[in-house]
Amino acid sequence: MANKRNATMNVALITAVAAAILVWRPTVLINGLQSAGLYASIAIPMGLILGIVHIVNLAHGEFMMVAAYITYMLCAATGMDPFVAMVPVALVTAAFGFVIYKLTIRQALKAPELNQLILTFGLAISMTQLANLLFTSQTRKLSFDYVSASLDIGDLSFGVYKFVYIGIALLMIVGLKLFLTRTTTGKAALAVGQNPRGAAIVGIDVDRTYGLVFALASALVGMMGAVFITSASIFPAVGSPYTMKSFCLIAMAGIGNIPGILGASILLGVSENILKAFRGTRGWADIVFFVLIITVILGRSIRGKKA
Amino acid sequence: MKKASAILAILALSVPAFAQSGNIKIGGTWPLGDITGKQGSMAAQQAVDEINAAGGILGRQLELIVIDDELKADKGAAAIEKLVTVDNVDVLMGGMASGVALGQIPAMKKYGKIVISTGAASYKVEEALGADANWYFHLHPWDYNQGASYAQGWDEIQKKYPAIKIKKLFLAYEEGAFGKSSFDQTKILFGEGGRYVVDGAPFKSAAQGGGDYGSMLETAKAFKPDLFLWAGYDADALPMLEQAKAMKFNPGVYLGAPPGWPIGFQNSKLANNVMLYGMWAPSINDISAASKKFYDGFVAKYKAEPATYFAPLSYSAVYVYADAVKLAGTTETNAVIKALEATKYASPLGQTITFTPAKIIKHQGIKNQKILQWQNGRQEVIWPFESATAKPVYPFPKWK
Amino acid sequence: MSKLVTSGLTKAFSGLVAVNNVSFAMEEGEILGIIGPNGAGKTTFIHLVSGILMPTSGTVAFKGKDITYAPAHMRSRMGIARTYQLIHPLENLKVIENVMVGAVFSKDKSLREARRTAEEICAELELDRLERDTTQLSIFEIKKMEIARALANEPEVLFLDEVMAGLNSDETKGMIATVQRIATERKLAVGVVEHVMGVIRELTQRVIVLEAGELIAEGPYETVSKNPRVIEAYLGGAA
Amino acid sequence: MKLKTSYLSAAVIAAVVIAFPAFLGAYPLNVARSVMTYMALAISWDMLLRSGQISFGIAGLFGLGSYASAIAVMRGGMDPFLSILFAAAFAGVMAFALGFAILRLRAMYFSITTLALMEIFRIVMHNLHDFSGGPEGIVLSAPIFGGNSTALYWLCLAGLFITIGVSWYFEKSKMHLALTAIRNDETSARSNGVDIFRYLLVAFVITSIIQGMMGAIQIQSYGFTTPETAFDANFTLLPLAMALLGGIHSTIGPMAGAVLLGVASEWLKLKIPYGHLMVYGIIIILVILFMPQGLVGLARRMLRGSDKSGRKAGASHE
Amino acid sequence: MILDIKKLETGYGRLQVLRGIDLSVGKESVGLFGPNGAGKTTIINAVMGIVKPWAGSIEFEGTAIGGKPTHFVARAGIALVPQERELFPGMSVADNLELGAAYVPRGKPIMAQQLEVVLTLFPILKERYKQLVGTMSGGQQRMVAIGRALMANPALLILDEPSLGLQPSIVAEVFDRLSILKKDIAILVTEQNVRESLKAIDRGYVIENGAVVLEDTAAGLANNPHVISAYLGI
Repeated sequence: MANKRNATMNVALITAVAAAILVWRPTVLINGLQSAGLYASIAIPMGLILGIVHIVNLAHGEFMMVAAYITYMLCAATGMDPFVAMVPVALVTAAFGFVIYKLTIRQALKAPELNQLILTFGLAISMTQLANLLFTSQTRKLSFDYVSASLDIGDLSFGVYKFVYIGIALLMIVGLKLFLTRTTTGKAALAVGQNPRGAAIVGIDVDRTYGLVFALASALVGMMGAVFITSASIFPAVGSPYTMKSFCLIAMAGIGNIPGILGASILLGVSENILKAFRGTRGWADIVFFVLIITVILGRSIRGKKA
Repeated sequence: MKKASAILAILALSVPAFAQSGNIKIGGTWPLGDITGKQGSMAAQQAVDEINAAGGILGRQLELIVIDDELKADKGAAAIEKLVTVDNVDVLMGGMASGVALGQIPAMKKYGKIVISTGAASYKVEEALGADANWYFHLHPWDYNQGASYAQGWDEIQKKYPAIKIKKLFLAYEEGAFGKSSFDQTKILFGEGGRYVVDGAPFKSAAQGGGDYGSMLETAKAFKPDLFLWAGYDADALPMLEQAKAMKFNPGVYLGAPPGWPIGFQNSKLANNVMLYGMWAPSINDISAASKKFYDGFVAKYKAEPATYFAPLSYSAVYVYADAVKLAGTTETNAVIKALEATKYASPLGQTITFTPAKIIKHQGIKNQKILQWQNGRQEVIWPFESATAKPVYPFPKWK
Repeated sequence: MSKLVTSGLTKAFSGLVAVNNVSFAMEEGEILGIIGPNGAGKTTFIHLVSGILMPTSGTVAFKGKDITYAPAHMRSRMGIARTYQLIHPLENLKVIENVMVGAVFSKDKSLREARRTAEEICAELELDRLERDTTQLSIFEIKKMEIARALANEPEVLFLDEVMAGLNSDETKGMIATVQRIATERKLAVGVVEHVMGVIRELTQRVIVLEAGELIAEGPYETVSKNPRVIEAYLGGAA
Repeated sequence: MKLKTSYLSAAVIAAVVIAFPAFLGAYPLNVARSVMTYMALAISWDMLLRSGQISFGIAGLFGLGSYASAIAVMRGGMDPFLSILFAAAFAGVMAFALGFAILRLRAMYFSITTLALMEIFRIVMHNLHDFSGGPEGIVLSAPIFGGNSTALYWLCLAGLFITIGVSWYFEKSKMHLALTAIRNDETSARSNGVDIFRYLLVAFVITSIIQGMMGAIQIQSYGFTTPETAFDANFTLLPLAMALLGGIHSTIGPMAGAVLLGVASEWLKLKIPYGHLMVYGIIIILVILFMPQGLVGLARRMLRGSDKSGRKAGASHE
Repeated sequence: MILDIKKLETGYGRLQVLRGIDLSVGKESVGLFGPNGAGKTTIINAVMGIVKPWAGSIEFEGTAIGGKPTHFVARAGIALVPQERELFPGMSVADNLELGAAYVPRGKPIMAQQLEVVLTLFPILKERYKQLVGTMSGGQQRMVAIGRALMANPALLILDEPSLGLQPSIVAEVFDRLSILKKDIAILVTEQNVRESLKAIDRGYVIENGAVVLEDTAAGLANNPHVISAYLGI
């Protein structure tokens, strides 16, 4: 009961704040939501892995980078649109993710967390550097007219294309929700995430499930990599900043809370853009993120202590 | 610790000067993981091979030893130590980032070897060098040189083409050291005497995980600039254009100053008539035999097009040094410094390199930059007029 | 004066009351049995008096001083020591170091003094080869080590949470004798949680029985074990 | 008896290392400095790890030390050598203040918070143009000791010796018992009188002092810094990788790891100019996969291999 | 024989827990008794593939299962109700039950039928069908765990301390249910609550210090002074 009332209050509060921002500076909300969509759709696959396999994959951004290069080559060679290419690319990255899991991650599952962390750090370096050798650091970008799609409201003109990322994030959330709650395999994955020992007891092959989840998350991040190249340039180091960002967003949302990742991203995207809206504070926009994380984590620990 | 010392000792021994004595040794440090350093080092090797094929210098062969500076000051400094003390090189070359150069300068000062620098534009590097560093030959223009030459360029362009009217200038600069110093220099050199009204805003480059230019473009659009200039990286080039178009931001001149351009930039519909600052483009082949020779040689040797002016610049560095040794008749430092001071090298950059004093240091090579424009898939030089390959197209076309 | 007194001690975890209004006292030199079926709240009760958990209500007093909210490390310094139901060896420390921990931090001894104390206590408990890793110890040895560590705190009140569990009958016999000896020699008040009733009968002078968090009986084992409520709690249903 | 020999060999090694400049050139000394810097950071990180707390904020305190030292010299005209001590103290005071908030956190939440703090320091230095030089950083008039390789080497070595000394003290004193007890079992530690927060705070402050000191030594040795160099994420990740590859929870492990990775990176760079970083990444992967206990663990297992402790073959637990 | 264990030795790390266990379960209900730490749970863990046997053999319906992974054992037809319940706390009763059968060939085809059986056996689970398991009381969770195991339609049901943490009234209920079940399934159960469990079993073993010290029928055990003294000391 109290929970429900709280939730209603929160929704009302958020709506009010959003409306206030919309009236004050519409672009803050627009830009904020657009970057939030991008953050969230990159972070969600990582959240899936963290929630079920309980591994922090420091090479997450690099998986996206690899997918982006595959997409680039495919599209440059065939003239295919990335939104079409994302299907074959997702298949390739799923296989890639599965192989990486089998060859490396799996061996470190029983090792302490730190070993896993450094292992994926090594993977990240190797993948970036391999891309650098194959493609050099020179950036690549395909151009598509739809990326500049624009909308005029009064005096205001703004790009609408990047809203596609919010759509992708929502699709991922809904898709994962359906998968995890409606299919047997999905339920099994969720069960493994919650209690691997209990899962094995009922006959679920935990190792296979981990591999599957890894492949699924790689497919999702692969799709994201494919779409990423529509609006962004790619280069070997393009993925790495997103790894930390994703990790922090997941921590902010709380592990296992996939819809929460979108919430955290929106909070972050909008707050960043509020700072960017003022000249004097523009350079400080990056700090929002880290201050938010610390606040959320400390707040949660204090609340946890009280409970 | 014992192990450490043993390994260090082996390390020191196991990097033998795999050189027959008699070779003239050039030590180069570039960031090999970056396209600029990679191609810079490759072009330097190309020059070395060309000179050796033509019989070398003073009957001796040139030898290039390259070490990756990894864009890190400490690695760059260690590389200098190794090149000087282990490899006993005759000259040091290379460089790209100012941050690495700052780390290398103490070591360079210690040894006083001749340095022909192909990078490091920050005035802080010049300050760190001081007036006594007569062994330091700086090919790349300083940041203030670049700013001044652009100001001069736009003055001249407006005089020659009265249709072009530039009064308000907006500089979008990436948040890092490169963007910040560009902004500072532009403000000073364009702002003086009230010739131009300058404003600017920082943005987070896509190269650093940014790539969202919305709020910056909004500020720019509100300013209604005649010239919109952005100082960022190649990763920003197309996304910024796309977002500018989406926001219907349409300045009279759209000009970029990244160190390089993305592969296939010209294939974008948005690219045509974008202007750029730079030092070299393949179009210079039309007006410079040296450029053509360099270009053809590079493509033949590496099956790739030079994508950055650091390639011809590094190529030039080798020739500048080779010419000086030839003139001096020895590799002895003081004699070569004298000879270098008399350098007159018709470089592939479309201009003759000579060394003249800069604000602090005595030996500054190139002092101006070029203003170019993407025209039908090619970077054409439009200023300085003596090396121009095309006329400017103005204004930047309205978005369709 | 009683060593340790609780009054109305209650602990609730989000609705579930694990310990409910327990009042009792422990005297110097006595060995008190704390019994009750699984889940009756015995371990939670020890957590409350040793400061690992803070009570929802009620008080704990040690030698007349209120310590209801004193942190665990302070209680250990005052003289309340305990062992754990699930063995808690500090597995990255050697046996001797495990024991030293108690002396070093509770009694602020230097490492040298603490080592001497630890060696003495280990000798007393017949625990040898003290430079071993804890992974090389048998259950019996680990239990002795945990008692030794608790004794190194030089406590006045000691709680032993299922120290006999997992021991064979000879080991159990030895352990009973040891506990009795240390209680007498050190004038300790000892609280013992055990499942094996033979042990309780032999070891304790008095028991308290907890069921579903409540204290349902108190007195000598012989009396308590005939209490119908206790039998019902243990054997389930009407026996 | 055994102790005496180990003291003796330590003294001999120390003497040899101090005498390095007599028979090594400037280049190996330079490489050694880099290895030693990372080594000190790796050891200091491990010191806190012995309590179970995983810090991702090494680069933050390193950078903070760099800036404290540089700004003290540039703005306050402080003697460069003194500024190193000042920076160390400054990092310690910051850690003390921050510790009250963040040492209540555990596991991943502690790690992320230290990481976030590092980023905050970096962004602050990046944006305080007038105070810290902004993105272009700070250039000092000259490196300390006029950039003399031998003196710089000794300075760095001194920093490392202090670190090793403190780490050794951590291993031999009450700190060892306290930190290990906290790592193994906080509950048990508490009921044996360990004031957990106090010991965590001490460890956090001391390791932060070391990290700040090494940062100050670094800036004074190179004479300049920027936010991106001072707060480079590699100052966090490499020490972590080194400690892990060498073997954690000891002084010798991080030292071995730092030598392995430090020397490997330099050697690879000379052998494979284009692509050495990829090989470096692969080395990290392989070592983690095949030497999960690190070099020290491997060595220990090899030593133990000779006297099988009588366990059945089947006993090898996963 | 459904389960046949011969000379089983195993333990954790360096610590040996089982020192040669011989034990078998036919189409009957078998109890395992003994003090804490005697090795009862370790026997179960070895059967389920949670710990690997060091020596000896474990056969299930004639197939060697010693050292096979847990999910393999589960799919072969052994269902376990662990002491710690090992449920999926963030999932509903319905999902927990479904997962009990979904991966077991014997259970999957007759899932609907088994669900009916389980919900009849534990009506409370029908009421709480959509509730998250993590929010239920310990006793209810125990029922979910038993229900989940039954969903697999196992040939052998193993229960590790099924009455742990339960109210006496519920314990009685659980054992009532078990005595119904044993008509159809082989059951292996460890229990501290000897008197209740003796009602539900046919035969029992007493384990002490990793070895079988006594084996007898339920009636034999009930009258055995050794058993009584071990538990109550009366």
